[in-house]
Amino acid sequence: MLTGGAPVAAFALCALALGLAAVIAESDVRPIGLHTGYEPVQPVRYSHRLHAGELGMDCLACHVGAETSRHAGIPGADVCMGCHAQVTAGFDAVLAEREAAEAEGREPRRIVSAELRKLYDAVGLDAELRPDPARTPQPIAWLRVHDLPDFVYFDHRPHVARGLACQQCHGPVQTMERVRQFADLSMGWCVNCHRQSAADAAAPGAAAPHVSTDCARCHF
Amino acid sequence: MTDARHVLDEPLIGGAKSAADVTSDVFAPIERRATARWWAGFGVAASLLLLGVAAVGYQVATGIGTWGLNRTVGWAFDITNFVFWVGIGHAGTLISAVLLLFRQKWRTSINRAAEAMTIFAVMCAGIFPLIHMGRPWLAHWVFPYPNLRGPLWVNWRSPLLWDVFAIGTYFTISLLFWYVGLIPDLATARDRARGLRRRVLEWMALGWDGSARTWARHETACVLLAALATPLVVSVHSVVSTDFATAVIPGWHATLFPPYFVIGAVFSGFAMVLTLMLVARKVMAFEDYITPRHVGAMCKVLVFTGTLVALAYLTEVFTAWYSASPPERFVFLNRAFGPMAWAFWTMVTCNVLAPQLLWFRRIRSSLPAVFVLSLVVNVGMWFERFVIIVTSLTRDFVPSSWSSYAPTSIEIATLLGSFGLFFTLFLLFCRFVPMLAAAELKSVLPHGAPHGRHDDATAGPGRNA
Amino acid sequence: MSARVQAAVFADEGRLLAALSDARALGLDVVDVRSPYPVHGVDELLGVRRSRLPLACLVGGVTGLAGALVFQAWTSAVDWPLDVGGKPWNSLPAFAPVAFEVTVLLAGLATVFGLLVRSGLVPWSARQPLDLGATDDRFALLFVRRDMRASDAALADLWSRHGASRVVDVGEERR
Amino acid sequence: MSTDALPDAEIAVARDALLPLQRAGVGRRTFLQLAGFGAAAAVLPACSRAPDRHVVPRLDQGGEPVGARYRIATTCGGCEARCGVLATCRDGRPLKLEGNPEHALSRGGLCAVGQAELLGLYDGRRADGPQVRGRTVTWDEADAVVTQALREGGAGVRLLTRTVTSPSTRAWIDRFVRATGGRHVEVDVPSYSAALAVHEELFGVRAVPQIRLASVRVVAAFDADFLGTWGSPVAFARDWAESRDPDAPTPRFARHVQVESHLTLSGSRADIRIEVAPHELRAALAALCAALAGHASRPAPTGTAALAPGVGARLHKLAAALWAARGASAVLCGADDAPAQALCAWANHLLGNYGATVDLARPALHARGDDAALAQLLDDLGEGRVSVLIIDGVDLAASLPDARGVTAALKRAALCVSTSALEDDTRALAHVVVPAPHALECWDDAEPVVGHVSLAQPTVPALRAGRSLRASLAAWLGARGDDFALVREHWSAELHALSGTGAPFDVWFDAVARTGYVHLPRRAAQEPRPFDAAAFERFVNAPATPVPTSDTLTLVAYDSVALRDGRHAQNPWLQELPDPLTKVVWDNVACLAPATAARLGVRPGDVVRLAAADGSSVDLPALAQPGTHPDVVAVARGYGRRGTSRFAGIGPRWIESRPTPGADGVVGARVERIPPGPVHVVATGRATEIATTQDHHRMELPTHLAPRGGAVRDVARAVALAEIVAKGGGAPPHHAPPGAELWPADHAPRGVRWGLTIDLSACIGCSACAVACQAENCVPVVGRDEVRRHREMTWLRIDRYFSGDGDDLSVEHQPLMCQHCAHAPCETVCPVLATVHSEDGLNQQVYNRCVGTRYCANNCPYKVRRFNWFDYAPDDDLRRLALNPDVTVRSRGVMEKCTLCVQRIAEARIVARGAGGAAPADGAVRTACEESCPTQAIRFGNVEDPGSAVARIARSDRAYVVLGELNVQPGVTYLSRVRDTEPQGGGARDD
Repeated sequence: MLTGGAPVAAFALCALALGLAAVIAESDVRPIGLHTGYEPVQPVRYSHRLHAGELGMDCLACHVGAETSRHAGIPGADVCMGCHAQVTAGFDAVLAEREAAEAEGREPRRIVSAELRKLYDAVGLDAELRPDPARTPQPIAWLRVHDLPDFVYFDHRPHVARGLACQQCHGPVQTMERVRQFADLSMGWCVNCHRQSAADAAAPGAAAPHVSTDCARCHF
Repeated sequence: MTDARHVLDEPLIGGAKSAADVTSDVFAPIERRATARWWAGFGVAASLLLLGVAAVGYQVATGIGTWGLNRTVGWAFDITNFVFWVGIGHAGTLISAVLLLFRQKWRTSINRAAEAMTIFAVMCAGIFPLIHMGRPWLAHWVFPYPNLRGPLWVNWRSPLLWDVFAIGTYFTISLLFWYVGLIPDLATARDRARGLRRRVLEWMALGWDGSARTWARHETACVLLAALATPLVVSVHSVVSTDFATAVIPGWHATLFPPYFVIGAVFSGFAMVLTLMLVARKVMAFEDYITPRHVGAMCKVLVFTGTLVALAYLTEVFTAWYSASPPERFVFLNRAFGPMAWAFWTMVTCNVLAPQLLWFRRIRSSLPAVFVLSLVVNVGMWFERFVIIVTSLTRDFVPSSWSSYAPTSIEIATLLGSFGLFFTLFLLFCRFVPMLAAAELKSVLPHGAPHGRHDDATAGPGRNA
Repeated sequence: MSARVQAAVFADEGRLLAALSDARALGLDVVDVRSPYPVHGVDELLGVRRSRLPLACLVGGVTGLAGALVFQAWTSAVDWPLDVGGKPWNSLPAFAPVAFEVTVLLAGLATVFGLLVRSGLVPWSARQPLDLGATDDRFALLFVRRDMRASDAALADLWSRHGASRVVDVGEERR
Repeated sequence: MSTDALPDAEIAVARDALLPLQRAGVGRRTFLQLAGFGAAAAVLPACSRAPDRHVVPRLDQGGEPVGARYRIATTCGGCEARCGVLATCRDGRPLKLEGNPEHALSRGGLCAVGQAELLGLYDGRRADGPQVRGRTVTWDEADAVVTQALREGGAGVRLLTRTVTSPSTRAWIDRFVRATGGRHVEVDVPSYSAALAVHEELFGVRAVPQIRLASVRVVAAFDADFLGTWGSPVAFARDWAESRDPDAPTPRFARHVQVESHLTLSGSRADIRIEVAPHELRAALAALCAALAGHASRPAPTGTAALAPGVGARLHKLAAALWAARGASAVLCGADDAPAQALCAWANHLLGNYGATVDLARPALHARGDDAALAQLLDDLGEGRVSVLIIDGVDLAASLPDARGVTAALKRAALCVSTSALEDDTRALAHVVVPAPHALECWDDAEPVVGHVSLAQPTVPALRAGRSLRASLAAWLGARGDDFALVREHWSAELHALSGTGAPFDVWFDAVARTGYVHLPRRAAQEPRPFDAAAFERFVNAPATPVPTSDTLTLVAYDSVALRDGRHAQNPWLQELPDPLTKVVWDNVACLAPATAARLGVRPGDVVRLAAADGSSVDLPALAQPGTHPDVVAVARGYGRRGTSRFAGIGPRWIESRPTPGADGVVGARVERIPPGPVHVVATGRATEIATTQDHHRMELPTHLAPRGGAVRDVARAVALAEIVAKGGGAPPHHAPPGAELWPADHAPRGVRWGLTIDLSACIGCSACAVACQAENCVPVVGRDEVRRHREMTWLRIDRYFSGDGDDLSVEHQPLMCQHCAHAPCETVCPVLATVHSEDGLNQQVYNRCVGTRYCANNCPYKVRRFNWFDYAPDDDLRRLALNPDVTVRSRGVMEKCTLCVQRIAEARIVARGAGGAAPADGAVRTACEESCPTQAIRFGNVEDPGSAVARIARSDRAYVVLGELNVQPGVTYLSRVRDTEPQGGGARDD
């Protein structure tokens, strides 16, 4: 039996109860976006590793909206077709066909990869990559990876203008075959970065504009 | 000496009971089968409770719009009921704690039931702040727990948050106080029981064995809890009153409110205790324990607190007049002569005029009259909160937004449901828990040793041999 | 080896107190008294120390007060200061009600938990209640015969002199 | 696990929601065009941790970023005033309409109707494609039916339109009439026919003169609600406000005298208001003319009749003021009564206003209807002389009294073609429906005043298959071409030359398309003939109007500010817009003078029957409305329309809810059913509860409740002009300086505090701001029952207070929204920090944090907070497209209120920072209410910047804050209304 331990026991119990309540109550934030690691299978096996990593394309080349609009945007098929009107398959496959054709002494045939065929189907091109009036163009329904709750207003422009790297929030996309949710996108994650930036901006000699943690920066 | 005391004073318990009599009297109702009257009462109460559950379910599923509120009147039945029930609870604490501290032994017949009433009333009260929320499923946001929002805490400046802590503490302390006092009686019940009932009671009685050491700590704990509960009960209704007193709305914005609300709460609580006791006395055959002396004492409390309430009403009006603030003055003119004057005059009649009848001994000693008056006071005190909340809101500063209020069927059903909950719990309490504090009653039996007078007791061992 | 505990049962508190007083004079080791309500005078005769529950209550209360004040001030003024109606970051007067309530809450909880823990009042309590009628209307004096000069006869005389209704063996002493 | 079921996700979003579009049955093609960037929630079974949400990028984005906003200049189609509009669009659809500041007439203002046009676009009930006898057909099939009938119809072809303001359409109508040999009949509701006839006879110009109010010093309006519904209210309101500047060093303040039979918006703003019954109007004008003649030492133009005591004297004062302001005054007359119009013209002629403030050389073209032609058409119809009747824009069957037999007559046309896209009484009789597109989805042009031309262009791909009258006529004449081609062709052929520009057509046209407006200086002016005195004699000697007998009242059917003639009856924003004067929504009422109502024993809400002499009658709830002449019962037109039965399902439904339409299944009662004039008014014994947003109409407290010294709540303040003049241009300050600060200065100013100034002197109560706010901020429509329960959701309300009665009636309009108090009482009481203050002085409301205790609303002294009592779903899923994607849609259980358009502040800040600036420049952020205000009464800006416009305005001596004694330190500053209540030349105040 405890001697003089009554208060200790009492507080231990209280703390336990409060902690338990907190854990239960905290479950309410889970549904709104703590989906770190979410990595859905996309309708087209598009590789960010290849495009942004190996080929070194700039993020803003395709996600044009990040500088000029709230939304970075998913590029339309017209953006893809900018390159893929010419590039219809992986380099290895084209090389193999060229070698095969040389070996067989014929003109190399056009090789169309299965994934890019989905793109051509979407824009309504036939086997010869000519517009086919019989086909109805059908946009590609991608799956959204980084998705904020609807009551949050997020605007890419000020973040890009401030010089934040895309990777800071989206992670090393250039290494991802399939895009994966990097940050937890919780409110605390946003707020704590804003706080840090506010402190940085308030430091003597800082040129960056003031960063606010006002509710109405994001919620209206 | 003891005899002299008994000559001077009516005995607290009638019928020359022995300790064993007390035990069998107190435990008989919970050990025999329920009476038809109990079933009838329980049926009515449970039906009301079901009605309330249905109404609340419909309201939560559909929207607060199923209440008669509007852009001007954001609170009406909900917070009226909340304040009403919190007030009802106050007499229980007062009887159990304050009277304990003042060594008022007549409390022993009524303290258990009064404490139970407190707990049930606070439960009824607690439902209203919860369901009055537009999104009650997010009610846990009023608690300051660590979270992933930054973390985002709560607004410690909001009286509604104070309410959370006040009501939470009040409920917890009341429950602990009640249960601690109940343990010895649960042990008695345990020792009288067999089978499953005994198993359950063994668990609930926490191994109580009547050891002198435990009794000593038990008494200390009770006194400490009473000492804590006394300022607590004052703070709770003071905090509830700050919901209004800290607001800018004329008719709410009054520094008088904390004492005014506390005294009103005691007033309404004693009325409710009287109502319940007078019924329980008859139904549970406790005439020997709840004697006219108890009723008389409570009537005196009622007339005293009722007069204080009347004083508060007058002070409120005087303050408004003396403030020379036109909106403040208007709100009282509007209460008395505006479109909701009927509610105001109902309040005055029930709370100020009716209790004055209790100055007359003949009325005090007529149990039916007291019963009716206690009901009248209950009604009046409900209207007091309604008048304060609704009439003040309907007509505040900007005349364009003046509005009116009428309850919907859902609100009325919810109010009835809260009574259903209260009486359902109370009837279950009567059925399953010793309704009188048996151990304490035994200690105040005429042959028992008065507290601190063990000389007397040791001097007369053969008195009742 | 542990001694057997026996109980002498009385019908009222007066006999119990007298018997207790005489038993102690005889040098009997009275280990406990069981009664349906607290019998005053027993504590002194048994040598029960003053309860330290008030201390637990105080510690709980002080912790609650300090904790609530510090926590409120920290959340409102330090961790995330928010402009609420133009009020100062540290709105101390507004923190008083919650501080008070938490004080009372923790003081009360400490008291009750102190009582329960110190008295071993837990639902799973190992103590088997003795059927002595001490929760009804009987008063029992529990004693252990140990190194006692008094004879069995003296003891029997003591019980009969004070009108004990019965004397029973209630089991081994638990220490 | 479904996010949809979870609390946070309940705050559903307008942002990029395409799901509703699909539900609304928008075609796949349209869907893709709209789908700049959309996400459709598709909740899959628990195979992945996150709920999968699809995002469907448009196939061809053309490098356009998704979600960027742009503005398209176009023209409002809400009425014939045809104000300039800038449509704010995003992702291929308009989200908000603003006035076009480039438009020389409306100059950036846009009225409530114009604002609500947006919702008219997103109307799922608009017809999709042509119908023949109720069957949806192809355009070719419909055209075949019509052209066949036209070929056979010959001279029996009739084209009935409302006044055509589009020059290109008019050109095609001319061609059509020439080709078919038929006739074109124009009609206005209400009619301006008498004014047209008078000006034709007196001056040889069949037109309504254009009134230039900006430079007048005295304006006298006789039954002409020029600030509300008469003529071109937005342009008039702007001019009117400009003519009244009390803050100028020497106040320039045009006196406004209104002579009217019931309270109108203009009457509510008049300095002096004179009540006359409709039958006395001619006599009043005659008295005025006689007094003017006296000043001019000329014989009175006509004999004068008796007037109510006092009226004559006031008219004499008016005449003196007008005479003193010769050439800088205006007499307006809105009565469709030729003698009255003739007297008005005579007065203006005598005062030398023609050519100065009253312009007949370049007149207004917004009203050209001819009642005689309409009567002829009805005759022709009745006698079976009409083979093909094409009706455009007029609900004739609903607009004329039943006794005129319009329904029967219309049935006699061999082929009746309607262009109405929405169900109405006339379309129900048509054989062929060729639905017109919405004004926001087609090319169009407008010339409401000679030389002022604006271009309308589509802001969205057509949501419903429609074709304008112009394109239909062209098609029926065999000239294929869409509206773009037809408009462009007309502009190329006709207007380019009139513009005086040296630029080639393409360049010029593109420039006009960008600005939306062009002035055509070379548009030929019609030189009016000299005043024809003989013709004047003919007019003034016309028979007198019938005088009501002692047991009858005169029925005045007027246009309400919201529904006008009823063409907006199917627009829920306008139906729920509180009438600026009665504050009634979703209903029209019989307005009676309080004395008359008392005499008849009628209480507000009692249903009265208005029975005309011809036996027709209409039942309406009565309302005691100050400002109504005791002999008048005034009822708003445009209600009781067939199409409003669609609103049966609007608003939340629960066990005690009641439907929005009345017992007849439609909203309100069609007062047009009975002829205006004498009616018997009798109580039916029934009563209804009128849905109003305001129960108490006076700042004076009820006398039996008024404490001594506090009988009036002076929330909307007024000051006499004389007081300002006496002080040399400054009224005494109303507000005491703020008191000492109790608290430590924890919240140091950061240099930005957003705030509003509202000039009650300029505010006319037109409610454009209220609808603009509703459109900008996704404020739901809640239905009649909810408003009856005082649960309207409008963030910006306009309080209307009466004081006095009869001729002494004074009316105040006060727009009230969240005051963004620095010491906000609402913030302190919220337990969960859902409403807190921002660094830039905004009172923020965080919907997703709100648990809905309503404590904040209780503690708001201004009662501007609004609670979502239910989920308020729109009546039509297509309406969701009107939701602003930058504003959260609030779910039930959440508090909301004015945010000072924080989304606009955010946008401006992001743009300003992107451009390297620190904060938006003054004027870079404009709230929706400010931007819409025709009189610029509302201004928004940084009150802490001493150079900002709002800070300048707030330094006015007229400035005060509402309930300043509470020291809540509001961010909204009001300027007292100034009223010129006394005769010129000084003297005591008489208010």
